[in-house]
Amino acid sequence: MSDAAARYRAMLRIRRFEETILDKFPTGVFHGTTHTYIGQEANAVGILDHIREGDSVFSNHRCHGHFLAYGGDMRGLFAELMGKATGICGGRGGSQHIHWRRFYSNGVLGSAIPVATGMGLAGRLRGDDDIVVVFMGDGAMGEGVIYEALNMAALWRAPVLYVVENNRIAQTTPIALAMAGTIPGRFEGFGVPALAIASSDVDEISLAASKAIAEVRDGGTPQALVIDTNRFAPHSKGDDTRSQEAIEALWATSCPIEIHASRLDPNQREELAAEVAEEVSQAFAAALADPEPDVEVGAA
Amino acid sequence: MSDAAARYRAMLRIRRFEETILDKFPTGVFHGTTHTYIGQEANAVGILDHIREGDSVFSNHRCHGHFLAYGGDMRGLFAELMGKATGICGGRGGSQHIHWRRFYSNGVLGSAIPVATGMGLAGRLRGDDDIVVVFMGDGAMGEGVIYEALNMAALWRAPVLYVVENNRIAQTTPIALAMAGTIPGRFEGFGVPALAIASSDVDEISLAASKAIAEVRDGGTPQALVIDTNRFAPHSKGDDTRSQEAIEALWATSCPIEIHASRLDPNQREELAAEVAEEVSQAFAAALADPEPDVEVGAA
Amino acid sequence: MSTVLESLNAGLHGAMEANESVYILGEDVLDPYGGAFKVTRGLSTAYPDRVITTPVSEAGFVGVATGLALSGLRPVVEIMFGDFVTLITDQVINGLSKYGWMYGGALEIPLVIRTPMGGRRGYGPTHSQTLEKLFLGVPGLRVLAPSAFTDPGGLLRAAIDDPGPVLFVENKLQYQRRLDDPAFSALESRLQVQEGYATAATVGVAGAPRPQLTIAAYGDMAERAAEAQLKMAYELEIFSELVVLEQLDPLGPSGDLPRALADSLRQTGCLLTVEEGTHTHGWGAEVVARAVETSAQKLGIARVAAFDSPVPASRVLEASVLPDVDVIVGAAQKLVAALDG
Amino acid sequence: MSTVLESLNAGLHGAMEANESVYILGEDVLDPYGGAFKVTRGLSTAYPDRVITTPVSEAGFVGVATGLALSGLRPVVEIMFGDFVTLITDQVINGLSKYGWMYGGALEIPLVIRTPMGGRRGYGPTHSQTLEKLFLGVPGLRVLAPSAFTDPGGLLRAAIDDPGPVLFVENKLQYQRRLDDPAFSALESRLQVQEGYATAATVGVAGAPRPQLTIAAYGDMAERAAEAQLKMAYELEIFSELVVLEQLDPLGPSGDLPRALADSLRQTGCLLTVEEGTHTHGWGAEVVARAVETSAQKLGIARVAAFDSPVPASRVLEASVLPDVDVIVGAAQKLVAALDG
Ligand SMILES: Cc1ncc(C[n+]2csc(CCOP(=O)(O)OP(=O)(O)O)c2C)c(N)n1
Ligand SMILES: Cc1ncc(C[n+]2csc(CCOP(=O)(O)OP(=O)(O)O)c2C)c(N)n1
Ligand SMILES: [Mg+2]
Ligand SMILES: [Mg+2]
Repeated sequence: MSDAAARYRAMLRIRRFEETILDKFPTGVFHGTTHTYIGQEANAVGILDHIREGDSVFSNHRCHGHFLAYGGDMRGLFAELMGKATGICGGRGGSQHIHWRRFYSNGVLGSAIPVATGMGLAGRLRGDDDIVVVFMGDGAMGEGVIYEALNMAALWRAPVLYVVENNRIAQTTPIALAMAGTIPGRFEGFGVPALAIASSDVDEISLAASKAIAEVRDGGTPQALVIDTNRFAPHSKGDDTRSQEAIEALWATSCPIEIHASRLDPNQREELAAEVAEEVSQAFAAALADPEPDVEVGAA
Repeated sequence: MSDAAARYRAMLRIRRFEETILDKFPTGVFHGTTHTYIGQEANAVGILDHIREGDSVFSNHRCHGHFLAYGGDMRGLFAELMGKATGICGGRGGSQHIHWRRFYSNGVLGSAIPVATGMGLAGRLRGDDDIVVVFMGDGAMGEGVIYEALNMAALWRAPVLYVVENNRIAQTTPIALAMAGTIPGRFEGFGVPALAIASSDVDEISLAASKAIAEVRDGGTPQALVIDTNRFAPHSKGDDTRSQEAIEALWATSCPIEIHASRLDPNQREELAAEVAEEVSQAFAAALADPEPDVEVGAA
Repeated sequence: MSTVLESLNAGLHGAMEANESVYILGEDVLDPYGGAFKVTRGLSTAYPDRVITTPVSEAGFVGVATGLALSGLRPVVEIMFGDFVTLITDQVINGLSKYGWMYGGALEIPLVIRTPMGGRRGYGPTHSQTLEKLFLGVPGLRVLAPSAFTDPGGLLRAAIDDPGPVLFVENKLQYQRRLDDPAFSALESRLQVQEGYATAATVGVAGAPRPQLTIAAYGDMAERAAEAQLKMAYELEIFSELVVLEQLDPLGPSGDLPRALADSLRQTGCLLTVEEGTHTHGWGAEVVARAVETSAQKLGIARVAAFDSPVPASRVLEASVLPDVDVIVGAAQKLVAALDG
Repeated sequence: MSTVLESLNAGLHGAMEANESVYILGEDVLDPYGGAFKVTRGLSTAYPDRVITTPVSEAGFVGVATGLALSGLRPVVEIMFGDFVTLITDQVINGLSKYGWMYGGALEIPLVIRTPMGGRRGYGPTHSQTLEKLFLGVPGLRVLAPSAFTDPGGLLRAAIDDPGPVLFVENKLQYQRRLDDPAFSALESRLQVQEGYATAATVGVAGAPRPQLTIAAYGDMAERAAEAQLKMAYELEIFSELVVLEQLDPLGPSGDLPRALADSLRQTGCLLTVEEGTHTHGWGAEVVARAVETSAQKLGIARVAAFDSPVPASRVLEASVLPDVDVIVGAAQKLVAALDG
């Protein structure tokens, strides 16, 4: 498959997965909560393109897209959200706390940033050139522990790429009410170079990420990549306080899938769409049929 | 008294107080710990010159100098360090946890910064033009909660002057091992303008502080003042890992009292020295004679 | 005013109306959202200058609120999920609970920290915990939990009037509890002062025989304990007295049990503590220790709590870890049987 | 190797020599200083690449260490004063103690957090606390305390080999305790496994009559309890068995007491718990609760702990708040008298 097609497919897989979650939530098949990645797909796909086998990824509450772009199993993620035995964490973690191979996420904002930094440092101490990519939102940047981690990352040259997905909103709070200064300025104040781009184009993001990741890997030093992006869906489900028009305006100008679509011919798009739709519905059905976990496990 | 004489006297009071502490510690009259301000006197004196009745001051573990410059009672501080009933906190706080009027200190690095920020904010909410001055060291700047506070200070325009006394060492750790980036850059990343000066001259510091405090008060916005300064004495007592020469070099070039001395005539200096020596020894003797606290108080 | 949520919300409205010094701080507390669980709904519309939405900086804004309180204002802080009290531990333990005392004893810190604890919503290991036990036994801090058996909004208003700091522990599922739940119409309850301004409710099935068992509980688990109480009375003929405590800590003066609990225990000689947090080193441990320290007789003792495990997300796993009505009934049965046998 | 400090230091040296994956992180841990209390002395000289001095960022470097542990290294972190564990609560409770479990159960987090608790040095309210009770009952975390009655360095090495996270609670005054203190030559002690690799020591006065009282203690208070034990035996003819536990939590499998403690209690029927932290919701509460839950007989019960107050700086005030040998003796006397009477 061409790069363009692969990226299209990767973004579409995330989009359809998340739509399925929102669509099926009211039926009660999922337990708990969810935070969908709709609108931000280009970030995960553009960035995680460039990681290798030994690299690690640490994600946050909005982790489904990162997980799928990392190569994570869709059925296992559906099953995790359903609390099934076959869920990637056996139903223990749920939507926000997932792990597979070298992919991790945690639901406490900010608290994974030092952990990811330590994972990066471990590589340098062992002398390999594995790196870590860690995702955070603009809202999470209120947490002080992030700055403790950045300081250590710069001091100890931890090969970590800090990705800020700046959708300029945290739950319901617009960035203007929650963030003073600038995001790149915050990284630079702690000696971590930061590159900021405003784009929902997966190719642009991939290019920026490729450069940043190469620098992190070769230089063995931390970097930040700040991406202005857009959250199209509610924070979780049905909790959007933004106006319908505001959201529509985002869709109109910055849907990563729309932006990328023109690079594929319509037939191929349709083929991919059908293939992805099939994959998602099979994964959903398979997860749904999976068994509930054995209760002893939880109680132990 | 002329300004010059008053500043000389204020610095000398701190110097002699701290020397007395170090001198008498081995005799067992003090219980606990101490962190002396020797070498940094010009900061407290130069800055606290400009505060007014309604203003508040929040200090850290190295608080004796700040307290005396604030106008705090010397005998009460001696008594506090001796754990006497007449100590400013009745012996409860000891060297690091002191309070009198609108002066406070806490021994947990960084944790007072949001509290001081809230005190500043309270003034703005009430509509007065009182400000808060809060002191911290370069080492404390490792603590994340400081950055949480700076963000809120800038967002909510809290009239707070953040003073960093950058002596480039934290306990035994040189700044190069503990701080990446730059101190002003850290403040600016959170939207707090920062002025950096390298001086042990009380007049220079006073000038810078006067400007910064006026801006904080008039603009009702936070600012930072970063002062390159020097710790002459051990971190606490007898725990200096720096070489004798390195310390002597600091004394030779940057003793705030020596620097300021030339502005006074020798006779006046001698007079002031005698007066201060007398005050310190009387305060010490009085505190020593003070009663131990009533035990019921502690056990309650 | 029929749910715990409405009562708490009304309490906040009342407090803000009554006292201009009351400020609200927290994440996403502004209308139309009104807070993740809607406890602050309407406040920012009614008092736009006194409701401050914060960055995601729990330690920072609790510290800022401490500064407000030291300056004579009365901040009420919301921590969006109780799980995040882990982030404010230093501000609470080395800060706001100590400032009054360590600076000589004259300062007041009128600060309330509200937060919802609890699971059963599938939110997973970092959004479902019951963590107030972290803050039980912190000198200088009062820990309260509202109950549908008393007056949630009234307790919150009293906490706001308290000159000292209060951790006010809510529960996610409790919010929808009705204050006049018809399911509890067969229960009658006697109120008495527990300590300070907190209330203890002694709840029993109206007209039931003398109780054999005292159940001590708080918050949402008190409602579950009441359900268990009814079930036991009607289905198993086990009669109990439920003592609902609004104040988790201090329990009572210098090592004592709350009087309502001591009185009940003297009658029954048998104590079951009930809480949603994990078993080991939970609230029940201190209640049990005080009970045996202050009782002349040998008491029957058991504790109901969550398994010593994180809270899993999966519905079946979560249910297997958290204590529900049947677990309470089972524990009570076992306890009573052991005493009879 | 005669003091607790030397034993711990030797344990670290041994662990670093034996395993290249062991790293040390903490504030001011480099030589010549070697850490505020010198536990890490010599390590940075011997292993310059594996001792990392950190910024003053307790939460941050505990998080970093968690990342190292998740990556297969074995970090040992020092928190300079135990009072600052308040800053790492989130990393411990919502992070390192959960990662193994919540990600499905297969991950290992071999991480040790060492820190000195305790007062009696006049350091005041934020540098004198005994705060491990915050972390008792945290699922997934083991809490250990070395004792001069067992093998401090050996315990630390075993903790470093543990595949899971450990909070290792030291005590400032304990560091100078001698492992072979001649003051204790009249005591004899039996060691047995408590749980996992932790040891319980049952200590008694050699040749004394059958004990009337079981004392449960750990860390530095165990040494004070032993002094009390001698004093009681010689001056008051009160004979006791002191059970020193290295593992504070989990105490024993699923609600049980450690066997050494259960065995002793079966003999004496009388339990005194001793700890330096504040009374309410202390370690003793859980020990007492388990003791009464698992005993058929009515037990004599009392707890010795600090007053429920911050730790004041003043020598006389501090002494009035913290429990010492005489407080232990007094409590034991009262307890035994109540049982006799
Ligand atoms: C420590 C902490 N505080 C609060 C929350 C509740 N919360 C979950 S997501 C969120 C907003 C996050 O915003 P941002 O970081 O910008 O990410 P986005 O949701 O926009 O992707 C909040 C406040 C949390 N999970 N953790
Ligand atoms: C949270 C916390 N961590 C560690 C310490 C121990 N400690 C006390 S002072 C100090 C160094 C502080 O350095 P700096 O902030 O530069 O102030 P200075 O001593 O140089 O004035 C340390 C590590 C503390 N008091 N609080
Ligand atoms: Mg966002
Ligand atoms: Mg310094």
